Amino acid sequence: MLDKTALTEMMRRMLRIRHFEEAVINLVERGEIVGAAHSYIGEEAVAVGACMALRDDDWMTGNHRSHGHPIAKGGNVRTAMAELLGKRTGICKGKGGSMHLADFSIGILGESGILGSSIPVAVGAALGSRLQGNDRVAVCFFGDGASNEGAFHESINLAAIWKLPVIFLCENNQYAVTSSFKEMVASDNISDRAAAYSIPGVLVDGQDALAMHEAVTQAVARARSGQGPTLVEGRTYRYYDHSLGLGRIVRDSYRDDDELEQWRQRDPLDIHRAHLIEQNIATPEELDALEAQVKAEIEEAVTFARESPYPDPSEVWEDMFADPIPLE
Amino acid sequence: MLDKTALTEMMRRMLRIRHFEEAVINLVERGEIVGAAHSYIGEEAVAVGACMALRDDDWMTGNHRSHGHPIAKGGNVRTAMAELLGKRTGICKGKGGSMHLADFSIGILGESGILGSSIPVAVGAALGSRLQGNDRVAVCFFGDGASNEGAFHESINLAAIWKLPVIFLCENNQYAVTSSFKEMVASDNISDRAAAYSIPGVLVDGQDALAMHEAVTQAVARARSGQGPTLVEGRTYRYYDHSLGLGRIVRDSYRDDDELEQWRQRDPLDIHRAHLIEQNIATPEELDALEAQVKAEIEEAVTFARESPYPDPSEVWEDMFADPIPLE
Amino acid sequence: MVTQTQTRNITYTQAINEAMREEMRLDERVFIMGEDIQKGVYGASGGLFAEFGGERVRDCPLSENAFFGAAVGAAAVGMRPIVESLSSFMWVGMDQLVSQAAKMRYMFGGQVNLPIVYRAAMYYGGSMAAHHSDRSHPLFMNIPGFKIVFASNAYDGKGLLKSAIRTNDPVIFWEDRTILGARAEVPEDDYSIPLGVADVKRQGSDATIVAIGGMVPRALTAADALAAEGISAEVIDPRTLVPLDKAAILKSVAKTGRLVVVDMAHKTCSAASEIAAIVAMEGFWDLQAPIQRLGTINVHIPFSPALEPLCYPTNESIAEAVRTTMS
Amino acid sequence: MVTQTQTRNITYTQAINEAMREEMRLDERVFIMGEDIQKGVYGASGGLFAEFGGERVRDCPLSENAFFGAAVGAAAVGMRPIVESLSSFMWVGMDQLVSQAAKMRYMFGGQVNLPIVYRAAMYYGGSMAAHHSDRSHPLFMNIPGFKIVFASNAYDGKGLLKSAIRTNDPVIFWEDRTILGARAEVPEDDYSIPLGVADVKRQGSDATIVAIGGMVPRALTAADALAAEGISAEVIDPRTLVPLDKAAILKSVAKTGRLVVVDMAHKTCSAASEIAAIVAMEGFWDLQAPIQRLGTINVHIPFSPALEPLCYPTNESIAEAVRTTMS
Ligand SMILES: Cc1ncc(C[n+]2csc(CCOP(=O)(O)OP(=O)(O)O)c2C)c(N)n1
Ligand SMILES: Cc1ncc(C[n+]2csc(CCOP(=O)(O)OP(=O)(O)O)c2C)c(N)n1
Ligand SMILES: [Mg+2]
Ligand SMILES: [Mg+2]
Repeated sequence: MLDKTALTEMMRRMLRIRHFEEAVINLVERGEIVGAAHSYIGEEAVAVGACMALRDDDWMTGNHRSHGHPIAKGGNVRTAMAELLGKRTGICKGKGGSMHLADFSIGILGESGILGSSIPVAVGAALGSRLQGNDRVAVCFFGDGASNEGAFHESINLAAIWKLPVIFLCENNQYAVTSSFKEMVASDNISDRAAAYSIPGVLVDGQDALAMHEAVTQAVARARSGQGPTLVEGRTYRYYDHSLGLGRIVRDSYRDDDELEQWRQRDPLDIHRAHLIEQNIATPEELDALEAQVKAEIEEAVTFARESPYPDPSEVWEDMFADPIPLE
Repeated sequence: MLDKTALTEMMRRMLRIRHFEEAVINLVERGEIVGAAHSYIGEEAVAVGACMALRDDDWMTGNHRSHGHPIAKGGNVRTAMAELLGKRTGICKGKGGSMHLADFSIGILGESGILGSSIPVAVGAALGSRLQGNDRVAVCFFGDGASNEGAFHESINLAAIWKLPVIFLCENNQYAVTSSFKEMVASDNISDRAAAYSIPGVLVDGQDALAMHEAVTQAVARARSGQGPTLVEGRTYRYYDHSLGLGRIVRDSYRDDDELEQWRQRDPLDIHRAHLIEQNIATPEELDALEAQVKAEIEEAVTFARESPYPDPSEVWEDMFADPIPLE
Repeated sequence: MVTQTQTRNITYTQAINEAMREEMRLDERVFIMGEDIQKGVYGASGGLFAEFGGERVRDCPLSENAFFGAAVGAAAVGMRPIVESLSSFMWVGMDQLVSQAAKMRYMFGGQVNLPIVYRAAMYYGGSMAAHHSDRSHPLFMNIPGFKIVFASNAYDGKGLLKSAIRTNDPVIFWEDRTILGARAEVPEDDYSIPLGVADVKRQGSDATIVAIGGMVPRALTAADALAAEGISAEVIDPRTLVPLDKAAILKSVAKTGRLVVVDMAHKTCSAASEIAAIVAMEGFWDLQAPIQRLGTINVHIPFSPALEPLCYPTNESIAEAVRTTMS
Repeated sequence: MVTQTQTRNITYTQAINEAMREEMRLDERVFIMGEDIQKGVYGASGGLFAEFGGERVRDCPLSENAFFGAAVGAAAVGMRPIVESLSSFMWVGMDQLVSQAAKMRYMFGGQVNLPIVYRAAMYYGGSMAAHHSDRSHPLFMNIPGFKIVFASNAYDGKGLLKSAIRTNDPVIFWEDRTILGARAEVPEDDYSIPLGVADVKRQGSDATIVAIGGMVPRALTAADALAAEGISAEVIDPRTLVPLDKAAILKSVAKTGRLVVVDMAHKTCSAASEIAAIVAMEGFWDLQAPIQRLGTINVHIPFSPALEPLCYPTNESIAEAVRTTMS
């Protein structure tokens, strides 16, 4: 059971993602963030519910929809925002950008712009735990679309036969870019695919942070105790375009407004807020204050990012190799 | 139900494979066949049972264990043998060799030395049938080992969502090179994996050609009528080393003699022969005559192959492009 | 007799779209596969779904191995697939490209033709970072079996794509995102450009610049700047890297005696290396100065807009390389 | 003071085996993954399972993406994996090599070190046909992020593999099957050979032959034949392609004025192209004749023993190329 501190922290991280992403939308519109950015708004409960079941020293990998995971794992919003602006104070010194956040100091092994590609990496981190004799687990986030990639299959099979401590966490927001998972995934639920690897598969309400937390807690317990991987599917929805600004290109609507409206009715932040109030964990006023705090934190992050310097031209040559070689 | 002609043809093709492979063993030992050769002995019922459920104009792809599939599909043993000897009369003009037999004139789209790699190709052939509005189906053969490759997963999912006329035929001989499927495949049966794609999965006794035929006939009917793919697993066993001569390198035994002996007790040729005799389809004498005929055919094929010329040096430059370009 | 050809001023993306549309109308074996092509997310397939429907404009799940390979199978049985993807997603489906598409015909002794066009969008220079900025054409040049096309403008793009669709072999057709919005005059009428014929984009006498795709406009800008300094640079666009019009390059070098090769790929083992090597062997006696090879520096593409532009050849670095050969 | 080093005459395969064994003894973070390595199907891992057990000598299912990538993840958390595979199977796991192993460090601003050795057996010349005969090192040279090692004998192999295991970056270590049975004197004692230092395998004054891996013995044989004709060829083995010891090559060309580069890869965009391009740029004024570049002809590797040998550079074609540069 989660105590008040944890439940409040859950709220804080969801708020952080929401406000971070809203700031990002704004910065993209103003042209301050260039390149691609994929909004996590609507899906906050998935990453936060999952990551609150982890320790700081557990490992995580993610994908292109990449801001929610690290923030959920406890990542720093200032260095994340600076990264999105391509600044040298960014967590990857401006070299990664939106799709490639990482923070190895707290187990964030990185987001991947190539879909499915970070799943094997998480399996490898879990293998590391086994070989090092520690009990760290690894979680990898990927979408419904990516679950059709070969890497998904190979990785789960490998983790299953080796009973590695890894949680395969599918964020099923029901669409890839424009294609619906009902048409693209040949099973009703992605969690059903667990049976192909003799591991547990759990379908979870991805709008409910507590449900996500509960499912992932069980998966983590199983993993830590050497019983192997679990496939968890969080059923969720993204509120915005696949990537920010794509709406300008893809005018045909592939999702209908009703569907979006229905999902908005089950907003993950609202659900958690209601829960906290109902269970007398926090008052509306306290939660408003929390939100105000988070907003200020994000504003400060934006200021920090804006005021940070760009990398120096010479830095383009740095970071290729740990034991450097001449580069041209 | 199969008539006498078909049942006898089944026997003939199994005998052809057996004697072809025995000739190959001999030619490998004599150094007349160079490179790698993987024997199909012990597994004859799988390919023959399956291919007898196909029409000549249906498509097929296979893998490195590559002599049984084309022979089962009705391929010519003379041009196959000449190919194994690298002769210009070979079905691929000597360019393919043992691992790359193909005969497009009767739907044999080729064997692949890269594991799992011919599965997507079969899916594409089935897509061709769909687009051309015909009812040809495609069968792809692959091993238990290859079922762990990403291509397996991607291909079945694609065929399943598009309801393509393809039969995924896993020859589970229970080992990859030295590794056992029990340790490498995270499910009890490979056919169980069909559930991950909402398609039928059938586990069949791969020593029994009639059982294979029955299962594949059903899968073909389903495919032809537009209901989509089926995953068929034929449980079988190879009698020889993974590849001929490998025993000299891999001295540790990874399979025990008992296991081999048990499987030999259920030899697919013996089983089919007993069936034909029991059901009064053929007398032992007739079957002996058939075998003698096949032996002569294979001997003739060996002679043909031996006496055939090697390709001319100039042929090394041919066959790269249909619309040729200068090559250096 | 004078024939008047009507032209329109259209973008590269529109040109690609037209080439596909026209070929699909002409030949019902031609169809398209890719991710999100029905909605035309990447632009070039816009409107095709409406005209040809979902059987011939097929949205694929994220599974590049499966659909790259399905193209091979479909081609093997008589279809003519066009596959839409991005350079950076080709890694995921690499095996089907190399082991099947490129090798199958030769390995099987010429029994099969594989008329497939893999259209590979190449993003770079747009802050897409390392996972979306691959410029991998040189890798495929090292693998026999592909014809490799790299058009530098809308006119060439349309004409070359038509030839690519019509040829009976696998083609990789690179679409350089830095120039996809650029416009050119493109005829109303059907036309095609043969594979293997370079185009002299600008005549010159002092030095030869060989450039591909988005490097061509940069080379032309550099040539303008050099002209003002009294240096006359000839700009050659090979248009196809396989087959490569060696003769055109060697002829130009024979005239100018100086060669600068410009590629957006990483320098090492680039198309620029290849062209430099050919000229160092076959045009050696014509050379009056060392060959200058320009390419992307050997780092991955950094996200930061402060860093990324430092990686690629620029108008200025091209001009400077020409000056070096002249000094 | 004289130090005596005991040597043994061992094969390349044994040398690789020893390097892994010794490094695994020294550093418990080192472990091996691959297919059928416990039984040592491909030779080099023989006996390691018996000594180190199944946790450190891990047999993998056929799923190259998964275990190539698992190596990245394990390295990212502090392990030092060695992965055994074949060049031709790398296509299947290409994405993990390129998108993760090669790119991760730079993309994440240097936050992580990835000490991984991908040992890639390269079969060619043994009638293994197109699907088992890839010689794909030039492709990886075009992708920044890998150190690329190519030893031509047992001594170099052991010393270079030790450096490869000890360096903190991803390495592709090619094992040329045409020379794996060849023997050399290898010291009893621990030694290593730094990455990035070419070796002059034979001194000469008339022409420089740069050759790698199994091409080195062919170049040496050619040099012997040429010596009989009064031509003195210098044979340089770069030993690592990334980093490449440019200085050693340029120095030799400065001495001889003539260059022949020999690579078993397909000619186009090969390592030979790259070396030719470098010399055409940086050693141009030393050249007295066109550079000769030898590589595999641009077809896939045919199975037939009557055809396959026609594809690769041979003792004779190397000698002939040197004669051409002399004429
Ligand atoms: C291998 C690969 N193929 C295609 C893409 C292009 N792409 C980027 S995001 C995306 C959709 C991903 O869908 P999903 O996995 O469900 O994640 P979501 O965006 O819904 O969170 C696609 C097709 C890619 N980045 N990588
Ligand atoms: C992608 C790939 N990985 C590895 C190999 C090496 N290899 C050849 S056969 C084989 C075992 C195949 O096992 P399975 O699929 O069960 O087929 P079987 O040989 O048992 O018929 C392996 C590992 C290969 N050819 N291709
Ligand atoms: Mg999705
Ligand atoms: Mg098997």
